[in-house]
Amino acid sequence: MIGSIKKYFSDIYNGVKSLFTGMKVTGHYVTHPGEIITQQYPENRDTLKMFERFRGEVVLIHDENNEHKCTGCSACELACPNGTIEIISDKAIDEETGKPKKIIDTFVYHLQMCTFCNLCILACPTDAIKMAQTYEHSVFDRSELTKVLNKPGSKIMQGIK
Amino acid sequence: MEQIVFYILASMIVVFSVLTVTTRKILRGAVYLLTVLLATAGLFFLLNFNFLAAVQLTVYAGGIVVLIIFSIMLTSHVNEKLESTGNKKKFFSFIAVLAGALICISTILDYSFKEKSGIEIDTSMNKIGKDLLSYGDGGFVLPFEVISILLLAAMIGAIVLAKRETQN
Amino acid sequence: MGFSIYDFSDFINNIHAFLIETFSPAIGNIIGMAIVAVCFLGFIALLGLSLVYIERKVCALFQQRLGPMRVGKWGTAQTVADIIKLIFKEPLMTKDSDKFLFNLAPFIVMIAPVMAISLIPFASGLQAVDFDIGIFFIVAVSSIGVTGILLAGWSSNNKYSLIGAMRSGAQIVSYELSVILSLLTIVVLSGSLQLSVIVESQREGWWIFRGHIPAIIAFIIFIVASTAESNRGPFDMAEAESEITAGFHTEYSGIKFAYFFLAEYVNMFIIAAVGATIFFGGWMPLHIGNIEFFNNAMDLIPPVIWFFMKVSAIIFLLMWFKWTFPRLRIDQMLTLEWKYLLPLNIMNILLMSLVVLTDFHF
Amino acid sequence: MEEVAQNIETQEYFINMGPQHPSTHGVLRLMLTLDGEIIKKVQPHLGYIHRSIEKMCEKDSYQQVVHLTDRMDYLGCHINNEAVCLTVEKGLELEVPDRVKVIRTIISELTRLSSHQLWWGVMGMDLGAITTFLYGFRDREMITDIFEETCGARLTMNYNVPGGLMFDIHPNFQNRTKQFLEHFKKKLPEYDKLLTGNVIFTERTKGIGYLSKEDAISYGVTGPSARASGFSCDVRKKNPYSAYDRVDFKEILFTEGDCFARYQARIAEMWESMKIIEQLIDNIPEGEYKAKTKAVIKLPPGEYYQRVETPRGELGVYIISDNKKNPYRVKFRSPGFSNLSALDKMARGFKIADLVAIMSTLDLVIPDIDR
Repeated sequence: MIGSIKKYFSDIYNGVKSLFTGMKVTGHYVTHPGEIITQQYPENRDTLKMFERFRGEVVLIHDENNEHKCTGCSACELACPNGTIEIISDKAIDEETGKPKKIIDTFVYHLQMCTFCNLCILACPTDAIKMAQTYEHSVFDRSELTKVLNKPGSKIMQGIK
Repeated sequence: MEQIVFYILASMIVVFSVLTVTTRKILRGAVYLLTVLLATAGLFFLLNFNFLAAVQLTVYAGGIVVLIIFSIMLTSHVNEKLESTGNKKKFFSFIAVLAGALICISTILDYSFKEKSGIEIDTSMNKIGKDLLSYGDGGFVLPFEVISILLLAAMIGAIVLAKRETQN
Repeated sequence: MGFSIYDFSDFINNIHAFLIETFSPAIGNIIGMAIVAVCFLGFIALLGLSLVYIERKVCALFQQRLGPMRVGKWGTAQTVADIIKLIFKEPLMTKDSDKFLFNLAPFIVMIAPVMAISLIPFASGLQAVDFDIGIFFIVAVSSIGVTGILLAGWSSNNKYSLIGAMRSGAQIVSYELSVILSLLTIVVLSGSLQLSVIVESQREGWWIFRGHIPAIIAFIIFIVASTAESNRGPFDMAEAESEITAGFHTEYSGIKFAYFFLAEYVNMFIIAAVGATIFFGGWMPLHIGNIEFFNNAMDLIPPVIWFFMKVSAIIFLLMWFKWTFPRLRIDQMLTLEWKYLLPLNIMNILLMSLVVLTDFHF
Repeated sequence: MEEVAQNIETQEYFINMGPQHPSTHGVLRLMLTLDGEIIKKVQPHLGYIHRSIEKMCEKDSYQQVVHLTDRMDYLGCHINNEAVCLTVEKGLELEVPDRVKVIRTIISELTRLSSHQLWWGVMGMDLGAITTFLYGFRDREMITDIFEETCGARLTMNYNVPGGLMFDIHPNFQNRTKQFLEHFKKKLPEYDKLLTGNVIFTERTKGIGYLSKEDAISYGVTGPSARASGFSCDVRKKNPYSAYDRVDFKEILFTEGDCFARYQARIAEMWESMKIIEQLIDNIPEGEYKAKTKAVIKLPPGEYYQRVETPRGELGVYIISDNKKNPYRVKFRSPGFSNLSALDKMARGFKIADLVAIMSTLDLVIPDIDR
């Protein structure tokens, strides 16, 4: 009898005590606004930098002479699990050897289908493509997500086979 | 001023009382009843019977109507409508209502209301509290305690009933 | 016309006299009532706006966030924007719902806090009605609100709403008991139900200090029980969004939903105001014994400020509860009431009566 | 009186919990048969997020299969990737470098930690304490940053390739991981203060959703949920893969089998995961990050099976190969599906509020169930 009464009151005491421990934790944070972790996103665009390995979208690397390294071998197209990359190639004559050679006409990239798995980059034998660190991909029109990666008038770099 | 308020409240009581018994949706009936009870509480306030008005609010509006609504919620569905009553039933209820009204009206007419009784009735909370627990003249301690015991018995009974069910 | 921020009774009386002199007594009274009504409606609207904002900011601080920051400086206009959004939202209704009751329910929920707020003494003389049954009246009208919740849940024609309404019915009806009893503890001490008298009786010191142990127990019980009665914090079983989506107001949208929201916040204010009035001396400044210097300094702060400081402190406490604790289960909540709070409460009243009889309080 | 009680008909009613419901954590539909608030029966209905991942695997090459598993149990995606890679490596009889094994183990444990942190937050939120949700995410953020720096993505990392890793770890990886461990060791006791010791929380979870050891075995429940019932089933101990055979850690076992035991099991697992990472983080062996594999992987004809321990339980990958560059059939034995099957057994007789607690202690991820 006395034991159960004692238990009744100790239950109350322990319960209230456990509640206060919890309140102490949240109370700590409310009195330490310096620990706030929120980043205000659009305002911090300038300082927000993605990690170099961050996979934002596939880009074809162009140098200052508007030249890229893509030979149009379509290894990336094969490696892609989703059919994100379509390479439309053209025939051209190699200036050095005079033999017919494959060059890319358009490098189509469907961003809306991309899962950013990085397999195309691994598959590329000439390191012509890479993942860019962009992250704001939302657009109002779906067709804007289908991109042509080779810039107009770009040529293949010398010595890439 | 007071008269205007009185007529507003009185007409509310009449209209909503009629609606309570004529509506075919049962929960609406309960809500109309709530309005009637609230208007009655308003009448008490008008008469300066503040305590009685508050009791009316707590017990009827807050307690009994909630209980009624609760039991309706448990038993009926939202788009259920009561069947409209038959003509025979209507006739007999009309007779009963008429009889009741006649009795009430005749009693009221018979009673000789005094113009204004000189004694001001003290309805302050202090007086009521002291009267409730005094055993002298005008004290209510005996009925108060009797009602307490009655309520206690009812509570124990409810607990016993509820407990038996869980054992089954 | 005398006006002082320390005592409003002259100011109010002067306005009253002026109205009655200018117009006939009847019309003067009606105009007076209209002014009071407009003041209160404005105050409630302001209260809803500011409390929603405060809640969001305080909650954000508890959770190491910033809270609303976009609309206005520090997001201060966020709630205004929200209200505008709610006004322009489509009022949806479920099939086969009882349209009359569905539309009526938000207003019934609103009635209770609007009636209760008129009894709160904001400062000396700044009180709309001063019934001698004060606390009893507040308790009585707040019991009407539950009807609205029940109606909302039932007329939505949604099983989740029905469960929510059922839960809140059981909850409010049982916790009302504890609220009343914990308030009675202080009534025993002050000897009156009238709010202005209770405030006046704390001129020497607040009841929570003078009533020591039983008063503190009563305050804890009051805070717990009134949190439960307002469907807030760890007792928000009626809406419990992770269990029954949003409980009784699942089907409400737009301005009708805003009514439920507003009612919740006004209720919270009333709880805090009643708590502050009963336990912390309402608008009474803090006085410590006979330290003249300190007491005079405290007297300089206007009573309205004192009142709102106490109210905000209690509101902050309520928010602290809400943003720290997990929700109880419905049967555990009833156990808490009937097994712990109620017996403690009754014992506490006995203890308080002993204290009063033996003059043991300060 | 008893006659009356018998004659009163009480009706059981159905209620649809989901597909859109705040606490099913996705598009799971539970058909509940209720008597008042008491649950009489739970019928899970699946398929709302079925994307036929297993079928899609059949047209993909083995490298491509890996990234699909990111989308199954998205909270333990590294471990899913690892499971596929281990199966393929088993088929190729390929021995991966030590460095790969250790890195895989560290990242697996980080994944487990991040998954459990999210689970803790969500569990608190399901029980009504919304603040825990934010705290869980706060600590998880540090891990996702580590992942982003090393693997290139925060959630669907796809860091494994058959034979090793996609690239070597980032130079900052070890430092950041150590920083995180230091931070989290301070924060994990806070978790205990907020929920574990809290009287409301213990009342809500103790004795709720009991699952006996026998039931756990017969329903195929695995992971922390089963270990809380006393069923020793940790694949990391029973069938060590990667570097688990060289680290010292305990298999967490509880015998109570209720929600609180499942909760405690996961909290204790977080401590164990930190222990494992601590042992390995300074001892990453030098070497290649990828074994040499052919560009087109063809598994010899046969059937291959590998199981791993994900945060939710045992994930089995079963591949049938017919010597082509893509698998003939792939089957995933996902932990969520089996764990869900015990829900009915656990929830009967409890209330709706308890069902929410039971579901969060099972830690369901719906895409893992539907695939």
